[in-house]
Amino acid sequence: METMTVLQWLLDGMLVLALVWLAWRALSSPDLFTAIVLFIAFGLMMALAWGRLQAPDIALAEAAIGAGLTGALLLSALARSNDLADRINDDQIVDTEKK
Amino acid sequence: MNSILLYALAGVGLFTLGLYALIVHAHLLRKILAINVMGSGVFLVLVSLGGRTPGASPDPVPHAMVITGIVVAVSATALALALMLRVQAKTGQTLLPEERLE
Amino acid sequence: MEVAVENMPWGVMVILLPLAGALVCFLWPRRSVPLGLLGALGVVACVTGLCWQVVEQGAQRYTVGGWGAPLGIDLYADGLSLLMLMMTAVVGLGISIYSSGYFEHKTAVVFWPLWLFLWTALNALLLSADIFNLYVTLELLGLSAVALVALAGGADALTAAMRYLLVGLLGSLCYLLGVALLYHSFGSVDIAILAERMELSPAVWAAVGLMSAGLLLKTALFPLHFWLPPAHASAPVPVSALLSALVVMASFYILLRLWLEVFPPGAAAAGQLLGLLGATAVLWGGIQALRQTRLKLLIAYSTVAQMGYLFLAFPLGTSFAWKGALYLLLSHAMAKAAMFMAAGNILRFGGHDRIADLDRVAQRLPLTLAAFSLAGISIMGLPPSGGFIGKWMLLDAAFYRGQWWWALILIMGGLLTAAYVFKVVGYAFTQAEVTHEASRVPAGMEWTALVLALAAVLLGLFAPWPLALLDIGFPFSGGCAE
Amino acid sequence: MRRVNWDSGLLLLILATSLVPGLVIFFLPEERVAIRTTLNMGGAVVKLVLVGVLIWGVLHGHQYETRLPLLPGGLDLVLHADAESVLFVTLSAVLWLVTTIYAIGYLEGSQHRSRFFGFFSLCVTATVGVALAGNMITFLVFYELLTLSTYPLIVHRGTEEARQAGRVYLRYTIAGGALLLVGTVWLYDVAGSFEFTHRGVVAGLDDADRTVLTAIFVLLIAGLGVKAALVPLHGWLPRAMVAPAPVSALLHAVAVVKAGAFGIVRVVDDVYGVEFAASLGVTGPLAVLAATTIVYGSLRALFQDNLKRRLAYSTVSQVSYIVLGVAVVGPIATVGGLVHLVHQGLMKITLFFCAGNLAETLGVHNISDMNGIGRRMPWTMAAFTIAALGMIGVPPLAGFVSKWYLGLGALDAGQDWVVFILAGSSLLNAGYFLPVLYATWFKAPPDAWPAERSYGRRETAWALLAPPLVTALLVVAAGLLASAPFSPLQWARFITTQEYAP
Repeated sequence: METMTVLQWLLDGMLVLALVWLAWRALSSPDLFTAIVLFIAFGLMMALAWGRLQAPDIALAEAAIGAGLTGALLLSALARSNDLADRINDDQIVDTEKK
Repeated sequence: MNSILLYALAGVGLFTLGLYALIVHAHLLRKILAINVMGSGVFLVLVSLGGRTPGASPDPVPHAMVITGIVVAVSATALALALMLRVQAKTGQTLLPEERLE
Repeated sequence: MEVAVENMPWGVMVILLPLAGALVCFLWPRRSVPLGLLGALGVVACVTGLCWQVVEQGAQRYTVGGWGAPLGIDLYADGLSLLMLMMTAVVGLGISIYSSGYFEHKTAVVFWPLWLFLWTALNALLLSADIFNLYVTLELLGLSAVALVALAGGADALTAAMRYLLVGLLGSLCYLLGVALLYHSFGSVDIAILAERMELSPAVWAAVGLMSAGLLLKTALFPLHFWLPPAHASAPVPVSALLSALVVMASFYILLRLWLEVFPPGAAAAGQLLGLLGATAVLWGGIQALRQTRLKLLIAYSTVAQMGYLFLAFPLGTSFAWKGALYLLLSHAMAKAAMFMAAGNILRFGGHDRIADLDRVAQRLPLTLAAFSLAGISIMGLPPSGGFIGKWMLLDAAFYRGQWWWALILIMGGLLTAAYVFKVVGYAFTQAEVTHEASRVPAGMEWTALVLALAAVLLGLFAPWPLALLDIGFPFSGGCAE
Repeated sequence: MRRVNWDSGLLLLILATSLVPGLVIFFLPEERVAIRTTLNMGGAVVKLVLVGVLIWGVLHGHQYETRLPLLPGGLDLVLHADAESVLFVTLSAVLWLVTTIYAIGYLEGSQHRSRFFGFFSLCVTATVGVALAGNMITFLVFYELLTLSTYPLIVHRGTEEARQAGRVYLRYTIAGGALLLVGTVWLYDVAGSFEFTHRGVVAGLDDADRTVLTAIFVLLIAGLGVKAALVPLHGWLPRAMVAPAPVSALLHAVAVVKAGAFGIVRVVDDVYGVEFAASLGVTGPLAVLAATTIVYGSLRALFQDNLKRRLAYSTVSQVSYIVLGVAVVGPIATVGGLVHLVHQGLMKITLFFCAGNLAETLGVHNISDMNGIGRRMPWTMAAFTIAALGMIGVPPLAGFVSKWYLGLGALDAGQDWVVFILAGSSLLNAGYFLPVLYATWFKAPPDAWPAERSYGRRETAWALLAPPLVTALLVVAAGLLASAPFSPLQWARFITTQEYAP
């Protein structure tokens, strides 16, 4: 029983630390793509945490929506944003060449 | 001190972390991530503090609330991303212009 | 027939009807204008039915989905929510009629479903009986409002919408964290149950602080108002009108309900602080409005100032003061909607809203200018307008409580308002000629603005009835403090 | 029962006779002259008839009162006809009819006439409402409506000068209205009621803080003093004379300054009660303020060359006679003040009509251009002369009656200094009117007038000439027939016996 509790504490502690660390990295890493990947990892870790909190229903929702759907949205938005930025840059280059 | 409280504290920590990032970072995508992290923090607090008597069968009400919250959060994220792309298309930037002097 | 009217779940209809309208408009975009107008009329009819029901039978509680509290969703309609619903219905109908002439087909297709969806969220918010439902509806309201602001499409509008969205999300997350703490403390989110179980603890204080901060951010109370003027000024005109008239009021409504019913009493110091912020907002918003060179920005800053008035009721705290603030809120909604519509007409007619050049425009639109002036009378708080009644009640409460300095703020705010309203109205009386090709303004758009403005003024002559309505149900039924 | 309904409806009808035509006129196209004139004149005539009915009713002991609950807790809008209201209502109804005729003639062919007459009618509605108000809040409602409806009239011409005058007017009156509002709310909080009664509600408060009551009095008088043009709150009045002549006439004789003066009468007599106000020690300073205004206005008038400006400063001075009469505290002085409410209106409206005629017909605005003008426009200048002599206080004209009663009243109340003020003021009146009269009648006319318009054999248009002649006749009649029944003097006595009834 004792070891179980200690193990559980260890597990919970690791999980919580991992959550905070992932969130911190996701919000501060210089590269946006890395940030999003870290955020998806954060979402999956959240799903684990929900499991530990005896909330399998939320764990499912978090994995599917919080990590999956949101992650997909973020990635596609980043891709389109980069496209846009490239196009704007090209326009600017064309502009300067014209001058 | 039990593990439930640990998660609640983590939730508060995530909320604060997100709030800090929301204020500090200029890039819109980063702000959207920050909002999502804040949301996750709130959800953690809601569920971990919701089951008030540890060990008893989990309270379904916070679960329903959090699932609703996750759906709302993803809708908000989708809207925010769409808006960010339109801002970028119009202004060429993924930042909000500094507040003009009011 | 009568039985049918009596037993109709009008409160549920009030939410379902605009939702159905939004869906129908989305599915048949070609017919969105007539369908949308029909939906608006339907909502007005349902609100009338609800009004009849509440007046006849007292406050109503509907259980949706059949689970009952705590798991199911409960709707609750008392005098306060009814009055708000009715005001929303009147202003909403006005905005619908105005919009039918305002938007081109391409935008209208997007506008109508969003607007009816916003109306759904707002009605649901006003009928919500628990603080989590309030969160969901507040969020839906905010999201649809942001989408509507973005409809204008310009760089200004898009950045304003983005900022509005981020601020709104931040506000609702703060609120939600407070909800979590309250649920932790009392095991329920139902307002009535919370009110019963309320007792003080650090967690409750944290919840009060978080929820208030979130809602103040959304209500744009000084100094959290920075996001409002750009968003309200750069949106399409009908959207500006509905933001300033309806959306801002929603978060104030939640704050009021929580403050009156849930939050522990004895928050006197907090009340004084809110009053102080409100007073600053009144003066700051007024001065900023006076300094603006664009009409829509002027009106938007005026909203900041007018929201400030509402918070003067917090330090006073008598039921007379609360009712006064609510009456100000009602008349402000109508007057401000009318004002934005008038500005929209001027914008369309003259192609610009630069205040310095209004002399070439204002004179050619007498109906619109009359609407602006009448709305201005109510916002200034001159008799016999609804704004006057609200101010009178607040003034009376201020003297009654011996806190005369709030009276001073009310008066100074009124003078500032008069200054910026007449700054605009004065341009009607010039001899300037129209120097450019003006575009026609549909009569419906002019008349809608005028009728709403007139309603705001006449509201002052019919105060006893709405005030009596407020006594139905909880917040004000327990004995008047005065 | 039916009689009661009719009685309460009468006051609403009197309001409606100018409100409804006014609202309809707003929507009339510019060229519908016939309909507009019919509405204007019809409204004015019907109002006069209804006021006649009202006088008959009041004399026969009918109670006229209409109530509309404004807020729960006994805060009502009250229309109420007592003797003082009747005095003011009659004055407004008569002068409105005359001014309407004049305005129709004066504005013929100019722009924005529908707008003008719409606001003109609203302005009269507000004045009548001020007269009929039965408590402070009703008074306040109409007082503010008066501000709002006169502003468009003042800026009507749309010139930069007019708009500047309008801005100044608003600054003064809106601020004044705010003070009045604060005073009213505070009064309501202290007294719990502010119905106008003969002895005053405040007089019945035994335990109220006298400092608070004094503060409220100061607020109320300051708010009302703006419109009554008490020094130093008079700054807007001389500027406002850029308005068209009929507006100036209405502003100076009936509507705005009179509303202020009437309000002061109401506050002193019917809210505080004369005797209580005296015991509070507020009437003395008020009398001094009024006296200062009288002298100051007359002094400033001396140095104005622009005729309308001179008349405007004369108004500043003359309106304070009313305030003085009330503030001296004594039945006879009160009679003098009240009767001057009517007399000053008759005289000043005549003077402004005449000034308008000179400007409209000959383009003469300045006194230095008026040499020999009496030969070109004898009828107009005859009316002007009568009114000016009345202002100076020459017997047996109306102004003499006012000053006589004011002087007697001051002696009766033991305030002899007032007599010196009156004498000095009369001298100054003579000082600024007699040179004008001399120049018009005895100096040689110039070869050409600045901007002459021809009206055939008549000196000016009929609609412009008849009104001043009628009002000048009234000036004479009010003086000559002062002791006849129903004269303004008798009515003022009737009011005073009620105020000072033992």
